[in-house]
Amino acid sequence: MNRNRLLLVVLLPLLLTLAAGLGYAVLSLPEQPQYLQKLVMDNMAESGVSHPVTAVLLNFRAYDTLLEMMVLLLALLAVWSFDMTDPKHKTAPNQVLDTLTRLLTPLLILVTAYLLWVGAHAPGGAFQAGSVLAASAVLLSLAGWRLSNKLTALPLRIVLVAGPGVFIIISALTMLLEGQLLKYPVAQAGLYIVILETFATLSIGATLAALFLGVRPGKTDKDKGGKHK
Amino acid sequence: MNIEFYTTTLWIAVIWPLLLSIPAVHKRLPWPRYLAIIPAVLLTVSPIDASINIPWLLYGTGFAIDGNVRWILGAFVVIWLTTVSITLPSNEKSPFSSTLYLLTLTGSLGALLTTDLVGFFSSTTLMGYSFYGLLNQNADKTQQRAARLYLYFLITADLALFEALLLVAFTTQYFQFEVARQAMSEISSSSVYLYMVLLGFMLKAGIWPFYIWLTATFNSGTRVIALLLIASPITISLLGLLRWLPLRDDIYITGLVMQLLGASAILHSVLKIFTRLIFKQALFKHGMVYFTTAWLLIAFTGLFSLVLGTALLNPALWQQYVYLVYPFIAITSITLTILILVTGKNHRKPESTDDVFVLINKLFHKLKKWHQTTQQLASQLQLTVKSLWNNSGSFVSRQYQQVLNDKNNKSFLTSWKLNITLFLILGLALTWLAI
Amino acid sequence: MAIENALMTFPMAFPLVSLFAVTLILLPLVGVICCFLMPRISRTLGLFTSFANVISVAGLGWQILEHDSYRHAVGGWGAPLGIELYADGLSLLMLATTAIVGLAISVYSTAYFKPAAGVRFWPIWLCLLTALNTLFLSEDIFNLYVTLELLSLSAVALTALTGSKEALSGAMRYLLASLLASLSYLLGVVLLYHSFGSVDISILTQQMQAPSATLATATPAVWAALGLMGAGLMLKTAIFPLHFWLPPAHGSAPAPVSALLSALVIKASFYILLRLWFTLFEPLVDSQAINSLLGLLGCTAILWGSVQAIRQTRLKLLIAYSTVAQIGYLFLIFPLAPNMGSLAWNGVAYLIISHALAKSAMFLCAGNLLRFGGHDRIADLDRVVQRLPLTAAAFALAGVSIMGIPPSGGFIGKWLLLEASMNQGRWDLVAVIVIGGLLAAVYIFKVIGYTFIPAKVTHEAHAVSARMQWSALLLAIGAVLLGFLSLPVLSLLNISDATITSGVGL
Amino acid sequence: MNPANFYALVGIGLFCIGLFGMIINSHLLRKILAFNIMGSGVFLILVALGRRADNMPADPVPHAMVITGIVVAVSATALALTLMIKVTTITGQATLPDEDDK
Repeated sequence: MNRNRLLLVVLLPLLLTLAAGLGYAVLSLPEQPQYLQKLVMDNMAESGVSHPVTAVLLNFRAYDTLLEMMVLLLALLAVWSFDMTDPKHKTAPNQVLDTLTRLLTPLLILVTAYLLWVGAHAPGGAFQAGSVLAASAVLLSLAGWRLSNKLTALPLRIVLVAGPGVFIIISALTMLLEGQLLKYPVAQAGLYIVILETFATLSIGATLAALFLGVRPGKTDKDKGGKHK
Repeated sequence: MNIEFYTTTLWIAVIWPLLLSIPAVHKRLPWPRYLAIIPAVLLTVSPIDASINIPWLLYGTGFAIDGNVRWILGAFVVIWLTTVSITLPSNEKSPFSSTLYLLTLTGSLGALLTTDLVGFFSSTTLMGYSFYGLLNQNADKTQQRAARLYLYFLITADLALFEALLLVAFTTQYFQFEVARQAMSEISSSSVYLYMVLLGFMLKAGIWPFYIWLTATFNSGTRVIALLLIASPITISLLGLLRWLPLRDDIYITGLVMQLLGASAILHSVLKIFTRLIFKQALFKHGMVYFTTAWLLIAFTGLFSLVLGTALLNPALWQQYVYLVYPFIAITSITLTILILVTGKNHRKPESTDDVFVLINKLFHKLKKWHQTTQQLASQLQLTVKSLWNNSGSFVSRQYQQVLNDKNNKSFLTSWKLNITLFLILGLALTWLAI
Repeated sequence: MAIENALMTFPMAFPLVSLFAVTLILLPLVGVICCFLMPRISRTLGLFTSFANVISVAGLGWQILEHDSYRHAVGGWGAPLGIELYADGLSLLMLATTAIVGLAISVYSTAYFKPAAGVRFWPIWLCLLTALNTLFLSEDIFNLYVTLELLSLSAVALTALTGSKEALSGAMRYLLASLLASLSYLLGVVLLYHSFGSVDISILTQQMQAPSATLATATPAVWAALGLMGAGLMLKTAIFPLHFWLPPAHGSAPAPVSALLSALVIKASFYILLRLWFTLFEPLVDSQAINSLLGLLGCTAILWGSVQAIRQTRLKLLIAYSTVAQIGYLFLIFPLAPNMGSLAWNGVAYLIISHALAKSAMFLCAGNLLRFGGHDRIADLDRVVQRLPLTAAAFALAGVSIMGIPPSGGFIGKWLLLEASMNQGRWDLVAVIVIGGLLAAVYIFKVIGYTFIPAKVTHEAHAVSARMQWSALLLAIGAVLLGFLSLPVLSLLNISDATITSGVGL
Repeated sequence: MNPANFYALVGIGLFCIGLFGMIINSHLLRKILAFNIMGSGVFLILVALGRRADNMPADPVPHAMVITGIVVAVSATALALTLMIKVTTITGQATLPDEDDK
């Protein structure tokens, strides 16, 4: 009791100071600097897409996105390196759940495709689409679906690295063609971005679902990954 | 032969033994210890003075050889060749010894040939620590103790010399011997530098009041160790004194003290030798002369400090006759070498080592006892503090109790809560200070 | 030049230097993907990648020496809109250290890890390499955040690799601390972005140093950003009192991983701190108080870390605490740099490199001893000098550099720092540096002493492969040889873009 | 007060609450949740301040940054949760060794 009281006595003022300081800092921020925003708008025509967030994400600051895809892959590598064992509780095939997933999965895939497509000119894009895809995969695995053993080794891995892999290939390609990392030719910028987004969606969906499961599929030959492509 | 050849030989003489000291290299070569000395021998027999600057090495060091250095180098080569010839059979005994041996050689040659303070300091350190390693090779208990004694002296000496080096760096940008000495003798606060240099090299050379490691090492080691002792630590340190010491007019008290030390050293060693002559009848049996050689060595370094004291008293006279010191060192060390070679052949280790060890052991036990007492006191104090804290019963008391009860060697600083609070405080402090 | 001309005959639309810089980023990425797809040959792939990485750094260094500091606008957009890569002398030194230490550790790991563990090690290590390369090349504070996360997550994953109790809780502590630090750093980035509308270091620096009439520089948001980013980076660098996560993580990770963490990972966040402190935040940190606070932390770290190292009974923990102490030396740049620019800079840069080499050598030696005797209790080292001479020699040589005995890299670094503090009359710093060296001598000789003495309890000895011994020895020799090459190395530091570095003489 | 500043202040509140939670909770799951709350706070500030002036369109750059940040945070959370499960199975408790008191 004493200990917590003392912690509160010391900690709360500190945190309040922090909050007050940060609040003061935020409130006294200068007027919003506009020129970067203007730059984005000015260069939209050359970006290949019409939605500014997608343009920033996959063209102006695409390098960040490449690294971020690597972070995702790294998280999966790390989780797999822990060598988790499956909790072994088999989901009993529940009739309602089963029917629901059968109905929902095609719908979710449709939503994924829509989000991917809409990203070019409205809110949406690879990450949103990928998360929905992952959600459907998680749902499937909860309902007891499993990926066939043939697909757990190389095919699954190829899907998982498709996003970063294509990103790297395009980086190398742009470097060779244009002399600058990730500088798309203006005419084909839209095409490049669509390719990137499509593969990224696949990989993100697969990676998130695999992270949810936590166990390396194909570790033993029985009970792994509810993956769905 | 042309001058380029000699300048090249100059730096090869230092680099070559360093290269050979790599185990993979010297294991594949025949007679590596002879090979390592060859460039040095070439330098000794050639009559040409040469010098080379290596600006990218350390602080822009350089190597040079002239008539004075050649004297020392000559003595050096003789002693090293002797040690090689008497150690060859045991070459394969330990994989490490060749490396350490060659590193000691590199350090000594580097110190001998270099032209600046940093180079000299670096080389002597290399030499010192490799020599410590050599002392530890296949060492028994007494030898290990002697080696440890040497190490303590070495570290203290290096610290003193490092201080001196810092002072030079503080005073001037240049580290060449002449320039640095000139600069150091001109500034007013050079006496600290003088004392540091004197202390450092007196420790390293085992000059009189600091001779205990010398006798210990000498008596517990083999002939090779004794010979190397003369060649490396002692000769090089005497050379260091010649090169580092600033000469000024107003330091005559130091000069007097040095003379006094030198005189006492000679007196002490003469007394020691005489008591042995008188009380130990078996002088020529069991290599008793060998043990007295150590005292001859001390007498020799004492003589040197006598001379040095004179130099401090009268710099002008010293400048006139300084060239004589080099042959003096060279000839004396060769004489001592021959003496050791002849008398040490069938010497046995004495049953009881030097009385120094008794003294040190006593000291050690006293320290131990003192330590125990303080520990008891501390634990009592801890108990008192603990009971006090227990009574007060607050959070702080428990925090401190944790520290005091620290059984798992875990510091209270590993506590997550405390640390993140510290993190918060640090962030706030940075912001506040930036304002 | 001949090679350059020959290469130029090939129709390339970009200078050679871009090729090397981009290779540094893409090469380890390709390595990660390949290791993931082909786990069976991951060892070969990893070794090949670290070797190719050395060659790319050499190429980049060659080009930078010939031309000048280098900028690359990713995506062709340029600074405010896109991300810029930037390489100068300091980043080149960091990249080169990473490449060399990384290669040695790769060679070591080929022998250290059994195939099953190796499959897990190699892709994550290549991720770490990617993170380090991209971090040292980046000029964009948000991009730095992403690289920092890549770095910390791979470091945590590597720490937990053994799966032992200590390693897992060490990794957990490390992960939480570094996530906290990352968020703190990110909030700083947010405040800076909304103050100036850019995340590019050089643009931010220009705005900070030459405020336009409408824009006041030292707004509360910038102070807050300084506090948040500074504290976050210090937590990642593990400066005293925030070092609590370091010893358990570094002490329980597999030997090559500990070497990576101590030699490279903590240097990366320190590098960012250095960059930000002396470019962007320079107008703010001119005040003496903040710099002396950091200097004080540095001094305390030196003393506390050394004393803790002396108290340890396990070798790996001793080395880990020695890292805590050595980080303290790096922080002495803050009180020294503002007045005695280049000396302190050179000293700290030198310490970073030589500590990277020496400390990785030490951890690799600890790994060898652990493999050899099955334990790392210092008191039971049991005559390893005779039985494992190469490792003992490597440890001693690395110790020479850590103690700062001449002629070694550590000596040059400490010497330059000493000179800088003497010229400023900071005798307190001089005393701390000298005492720190003395304490270092105590803990190094504590280990070396036991290597000569037979242990009371003997352990069964296991064979240690030659590759493991030699990679440790070569790193240690490198740390010592560094002492002979001060001028060429220091001349590298002078390459920089004058527009972004101000009067500190970077 | 315009909405942007209000949301930003809420973000700061979340950041501080998360920090508080990270300090006082010893259960690892709670620590990880606290980290996520902190992260949400930072992202909220980042996005909210992107449209401080009412008459301007929102700045797209912070939005892109937030997406990147979220993906990074999700990866870190996944890693942290798995590590926590691993720690719990091996040590038998879901706290760090220094915090098992009480």
